[in-house]
Amino acid sequence: MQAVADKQAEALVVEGLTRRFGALVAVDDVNLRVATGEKRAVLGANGAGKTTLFNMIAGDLPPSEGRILLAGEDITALSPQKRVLKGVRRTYQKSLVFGGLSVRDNLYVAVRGATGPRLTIWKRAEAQPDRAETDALAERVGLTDRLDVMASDLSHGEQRQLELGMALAHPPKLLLLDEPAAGLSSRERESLVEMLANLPRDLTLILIEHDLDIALKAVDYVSVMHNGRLLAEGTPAEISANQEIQDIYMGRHGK
Amino acid sequence: MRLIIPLAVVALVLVYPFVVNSFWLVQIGGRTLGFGTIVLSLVFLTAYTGMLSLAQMTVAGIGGYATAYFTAPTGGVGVLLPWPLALVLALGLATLAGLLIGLVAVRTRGIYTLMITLAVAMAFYYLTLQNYDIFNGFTGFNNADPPVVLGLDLGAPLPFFYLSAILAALCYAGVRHVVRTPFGLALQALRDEPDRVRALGYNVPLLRVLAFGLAGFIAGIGGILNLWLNASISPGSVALNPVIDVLMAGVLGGIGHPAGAYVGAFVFTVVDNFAIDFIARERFNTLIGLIFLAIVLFSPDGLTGLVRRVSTRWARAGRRDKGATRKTKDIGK
Amino acid sequence: MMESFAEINWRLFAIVTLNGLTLASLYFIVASGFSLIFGLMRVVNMAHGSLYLLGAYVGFEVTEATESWLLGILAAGVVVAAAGAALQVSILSWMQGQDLRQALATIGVSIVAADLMLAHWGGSAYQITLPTAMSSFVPVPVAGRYAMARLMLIGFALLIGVGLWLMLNRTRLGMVIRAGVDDRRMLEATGVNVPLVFVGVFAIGASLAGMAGVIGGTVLSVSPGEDARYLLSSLIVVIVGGMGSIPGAAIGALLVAMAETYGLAYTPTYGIVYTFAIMVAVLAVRPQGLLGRSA
Amino acid sequence: MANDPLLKVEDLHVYYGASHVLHGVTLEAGTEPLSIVGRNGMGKSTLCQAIMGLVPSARGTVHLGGERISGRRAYKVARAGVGYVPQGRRVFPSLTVDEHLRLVGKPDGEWTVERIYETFPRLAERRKNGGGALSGGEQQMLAISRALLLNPRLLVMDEPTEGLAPVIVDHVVEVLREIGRSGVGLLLVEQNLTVATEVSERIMVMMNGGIALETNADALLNDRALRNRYLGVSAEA
Amino acid sequence: QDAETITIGGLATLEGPFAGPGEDGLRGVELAIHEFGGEIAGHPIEFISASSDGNPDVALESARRLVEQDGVDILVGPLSGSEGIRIAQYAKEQPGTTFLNGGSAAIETTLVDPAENFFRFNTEGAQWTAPLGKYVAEERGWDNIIIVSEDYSFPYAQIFGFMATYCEAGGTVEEKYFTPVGNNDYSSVIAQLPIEAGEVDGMYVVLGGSDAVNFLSQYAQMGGQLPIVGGTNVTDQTVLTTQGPARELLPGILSSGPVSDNADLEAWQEFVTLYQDYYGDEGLPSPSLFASNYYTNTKAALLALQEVEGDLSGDHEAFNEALSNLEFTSPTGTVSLNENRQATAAIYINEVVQQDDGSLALEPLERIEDVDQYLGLEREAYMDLGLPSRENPSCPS
Ligand SMILES: Nc1ncnc2c1ncn2[C@@H]1O[C@H](COP(=O)(O)OP(=O)(O)OP(=O)(O)O)[C@@H](O)[C@H]1O
Ligand SMILES: Nc1ncnc2c1ncn2[C@@H]1O[C@H](COP(=O)(O)OP(=O)(O)OP(=O)(O)O)[C@@H](O)[C@H]1O
Ligand SMILES: [Mg+2]
Ligand SMILES: [Mg+2]
Repeated sequence: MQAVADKQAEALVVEGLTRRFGALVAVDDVNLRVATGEKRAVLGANGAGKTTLFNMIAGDLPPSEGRILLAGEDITALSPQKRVLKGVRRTYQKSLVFGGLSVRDNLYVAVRGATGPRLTIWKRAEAQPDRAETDALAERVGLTDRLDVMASDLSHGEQRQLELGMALAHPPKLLLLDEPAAGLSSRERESLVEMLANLPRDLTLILIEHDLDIALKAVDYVSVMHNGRLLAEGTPAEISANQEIQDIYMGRHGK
Repeated sequence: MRLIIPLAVVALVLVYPFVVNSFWLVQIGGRTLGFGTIVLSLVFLTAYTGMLSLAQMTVAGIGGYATAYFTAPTGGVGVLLPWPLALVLALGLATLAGLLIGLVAVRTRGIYTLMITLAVAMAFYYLTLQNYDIFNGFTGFNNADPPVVLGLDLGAPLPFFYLSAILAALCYAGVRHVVRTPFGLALQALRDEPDRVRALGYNVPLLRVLAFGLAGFIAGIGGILNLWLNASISPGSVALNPVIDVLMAGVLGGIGHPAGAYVGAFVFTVVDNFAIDFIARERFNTLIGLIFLAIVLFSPDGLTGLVRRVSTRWARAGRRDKGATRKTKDIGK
Repeated sequence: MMESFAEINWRLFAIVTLNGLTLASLYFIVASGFSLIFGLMRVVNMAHGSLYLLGAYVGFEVTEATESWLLGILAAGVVVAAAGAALQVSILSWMQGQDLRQALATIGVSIVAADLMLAHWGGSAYQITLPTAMSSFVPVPVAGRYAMARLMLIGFALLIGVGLWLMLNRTRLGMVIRAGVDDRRMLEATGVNVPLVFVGVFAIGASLAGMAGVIGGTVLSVSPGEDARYLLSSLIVVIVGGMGSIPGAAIGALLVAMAETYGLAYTPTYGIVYTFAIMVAVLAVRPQGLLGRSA
Repeated sequence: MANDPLLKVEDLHVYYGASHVLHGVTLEAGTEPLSIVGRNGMGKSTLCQAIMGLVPSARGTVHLGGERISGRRAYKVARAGVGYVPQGRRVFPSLTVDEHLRLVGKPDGEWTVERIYETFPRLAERRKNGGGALSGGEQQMLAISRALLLNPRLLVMDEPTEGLAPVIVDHVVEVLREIGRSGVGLLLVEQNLTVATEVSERIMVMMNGGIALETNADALLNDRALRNRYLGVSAEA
Repeated sequence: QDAETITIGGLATLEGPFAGPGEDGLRGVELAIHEFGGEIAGHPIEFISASSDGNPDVALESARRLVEQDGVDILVGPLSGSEGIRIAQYAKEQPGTTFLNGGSAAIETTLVDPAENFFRFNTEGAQWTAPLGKYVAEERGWDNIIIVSEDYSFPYAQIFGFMATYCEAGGTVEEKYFTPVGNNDYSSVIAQLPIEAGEVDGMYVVLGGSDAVNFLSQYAQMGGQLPIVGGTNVTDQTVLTTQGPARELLPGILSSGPVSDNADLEAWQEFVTLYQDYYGDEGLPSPSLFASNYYTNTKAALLALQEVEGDLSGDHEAFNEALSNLEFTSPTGTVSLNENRQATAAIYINEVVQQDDGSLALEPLERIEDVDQYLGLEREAYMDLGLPSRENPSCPS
């Protein structure tokens, strides 16, 4: 009973999550407990298994073992789109934007997917009430003046911004960001930091980020992965003080 | 300003019957509209969902065969029904066929979709050819004339033309509308990045199948018009040639824009009918082939694309026609 | 009576099976070239059938002139390879990576080609004279005796199949082609002369079609319309087997040919429908074909 | 000729359809490394691609050690001695790590497959993985290696450290410095100013499709006003 | 005074597998017009042609083009069976135009409520083969055969005609093997066929063009020796001009049809000389069945025009009247029409022989006069047979 209760308090619980690719164990028996509203970073060397972990939480990859609980409910078997409706959103490490659509339509598809009826064919998008949400989104990721550009014509960094915008549509409960800062220029990084700082309190964030200035600033708690295993957890301060982690991951940066 | 072209087209369609002879009215005009509607269903699928289906003529054929089966039984094959019921059934079957083909093709991508639909088309062709109980085999159905409604014979050149025009207009408007609705946008998104669409909360297979169903419905309308145009249907109507013709017409007109469907159908019909006059009787197919090749080579997005690029040189030309070519280019990625 | 029946049926079954095998070999030879081009360069060469037909006609002319079947098949191989290369350079290379456009362009080419060949060789059927060595019978268990010529087909198929497999999996060329299909511009940026490679591949694929034409024209016959037939059969074979997989093409060819021959022998009415039904079924379950790499 | 600069870009203009993206870029680089920084969408990648001959340039020329390479096909540019690390990795999904390396690698020359595996042990572990089945960072390492194996005279790198873990970034910085010392030219596009400044003394800032400023490492690091003006970084950062 | 031009439209398959026959058919039309000096009673004759690919839809499209766009007064065509049925049906919509058949030989065209303004001066598929059935039963003494045929309406008609007389004469058919159109590997069918005569006396093969070549050479390849008689197409020009080993298999094969290359009928000789003089080596070595059929129908039109001095007033009233009663000498002998405007004419039983110049030709064995639409039966008796199909007729052993 008690267990159930405090499970509910936790936005995300991952138990014994494992994913194998042939012989390789990309994610190896990982346990996570992320409280509602917590901002959490997942750090780790390249190939540590971070993205694979995301893929399993978002439902893009079925786990080999283990289970995933969202606000106490087991979603391990749920399809990706079902999870989206439950408030799980993610960005991809490699931008996946809809090249043939304008930035606004890209964002609108995201808004629509997250909310109500997806198959409406009676009213045009322009006439839909929720159309306005796109402006707010563009504002947040700084694409306001690119709204009518074809996404395929955006530069790499601009596409990263759009990628982020799509994940923010219709406030998510659990937001998974896979290296949001990658490819962003210093200016855009700043606004990213700002954006992260202003995320709603009740929104739970899990952040993969190699830019430690951002990662360590933006979160309350850090989990470090190595070779698929959970290596250490702690506050940003503890983590950057940890010698081992400095050696295998942070390098000179930690010092 | 933006209304000029549509109005011009409407005006043209209205006066057209009074300036041309019955051949241009029915065989060129009527065919452009009926056949064009079949092409439209292909353009819709290709341009907005990135799925190229060669089975659209087949779906149209199913609509046509059904109509014939229920309105013009031949040699003991068929059941005579009141025409409204017959048409409803025909369109229903066409849509169903579309959905089924979609179901079969749903997991394939790009060029594979092209192939699996081609296979479906050929399978259906041989079925009609060999089966006598439902399709009346090689002979097919003859004397399948349009109904007479309140004394108005829809088979007569003028009524038939306007009937075709109205139906075509509805289909065209329908497509233009749908692609701007949330559903339509989702289809286009899916054309570009299916995985991302799924991660945004959409049911990708469902979207795909529904798109095929809608295309099936449109093709069905075109198929019925096509049947009425020839007053007959036979395996020849769903053989490899007509199947390819739909594709050719689409490409001529521009597979990136619904208007291309009718432009293409028109040009294709005219070339098909008159190429023989431009060149020695025996070799006119070479001419047709060359024209087609030239279009593919020099205007990947067909005649409409050509027009659009020329007319919008000054304004955002770069982007727009990039968008258009993208649509065709991305197929098979 | 009863056992005589059984006997007859076994003989029939054996022969039909042999027919299936030999037809499969022919399909495989045609399709292997198609698979090479379609599978590795993502070029859907709708003119493959035309290349087949051209090869057959050239082969016929040369064989008649020189009375040597070998020269015939060689000439066909060379001429058609050249034709293929020309096609790639003059048309397809301009739209590399746009597979729909390429498919359409080659449809245009095939229309023109068919018409010109009709103009030159007319509508009558041509048959290429067999080397006398091949035009004999060999005793076969159960089946009784069987035509040497058809058995030779199997030999050819094995030869070509193994050759291609080695080329693709044991040479650098194979890697280059696969990379080029993934990201042609990037491959170029690593210093590979991609256009040249592609022309080469296309020429090889085309010459396979050409030689297949000669073989087909010998065992069966050629006439206008064969181009469409072999294009279709190749499409099905490659799709069923999986793009670019030579073993796949072999399996595909077997499936299709067997369905066709058994269908014709035991259920003539719907035989052809089955072959297409097979393809639909396979793709519905395995969209990338039986042995295709999932893209 | 000896006195020709390794890389010479003159008045380079590039259009995408109607949008004018590069407005006459002019720059020279010798064997000492050169970094280019700038906000998103300013034309950095376009410049790299134009040098590689991956996008057509409407006007202007590019010379490599005196020999003109603009207007040539990409493979000729590469053979002339330009190694390219594209933005977004662009590894070949259907080739394994090992095949990638053997595809470009030559037995002789500075960089050999073995040396790559020593430099990036992670790749050695993933040897048999398909390019598509690599983690982002692993792909990035592979992309860098692919360029190194050409043993180029000039390396054009478009944000090569994107997605790399800090330790690996440090490592790559080491490698780049070494390359710089070994007399190979280096054109580095970077968002990570630390990396840019550590690798090269000379820095250029791109703005709206042109070179807005040429400066040096510590100016960029220390002059906040400058950073603010050209990179839009808020003054108090 | 110069009277207004009369336009004749020629419709034939200039595309696809039947392109060869189609071209030769149109040669027939031109030849006839040429023979009349290009004018009738002061009316210059203009000739326009249109193409089809054997598909009824396309044939209709081209027919409409000729009639409604080019306003031809007389249309000659089309070439193939199902096209013919479709055009005859279209004729009813166009009473102002006179339609003459081209090469099409489907039974239904002139049997199932025929159009008033559609005339066929050539005999059809069943008429062509009727005499052969009788012949093999009586002359060859065959009483049990097998049939190998393509699986569509024209072969059905040919089998229909053949069996009508063959079964009448007491023969039985052990088995019918139908193969889908355009199949080219017959080995699996062949595997089921007897190798030499025994229970079965012979084999009736109804395959068109290259399919015939494929079947014959594959049957030989498998060592088959059963005596073969063929449908009309088995020995048409496409087959006789075959290049390669298959040629050796053709001599000796029997078939029946309206023409015979070596018939010492002077009407035919004249036609051949006319054809060869006019076309030289542009045309085929000798005119094909289609050339002769198109020629016959066109000539009929021109003769009737001559009779009415080019008067086409009142929906061709006089002209159509004249056509209905016309009787003239076609290349294959005297032709007349019955009440369905369907020709009654002579049919040959031919054997393929090798000429001195190496080319293959049809040598007449017998000439049967006045074969009519009802195959010599009473109209009722004939009607009772019903329409041809896979199963009908049937006389199993
Ligand atoms: N589809 C796959 N098949 C085989 N191995 C895979 C596959 N996807 C990932 N891997 C391997 O699993 C390991 C973890 O990959 P993952 O993408 O999770 O790493 P990551 O922590 O995200 O690294 P990075 O920080 O570089 O993105 C890597 O070594 C990768 O090679
Ligand atoms: N294919 C394209 N078609 C049209 N416009 C394009 C295309 N690619 C880039 N652009 C535009 O050109 C400009 C420069 O793009 P580029 O990729 O060179 O910028 P960048 O400096 O590399 O940006 P980033 O740092 O985000 O990579 C951008 O405004 C972009 O929108
Ligand atoms: Mg990752
Ligand atoms: Mg860039």
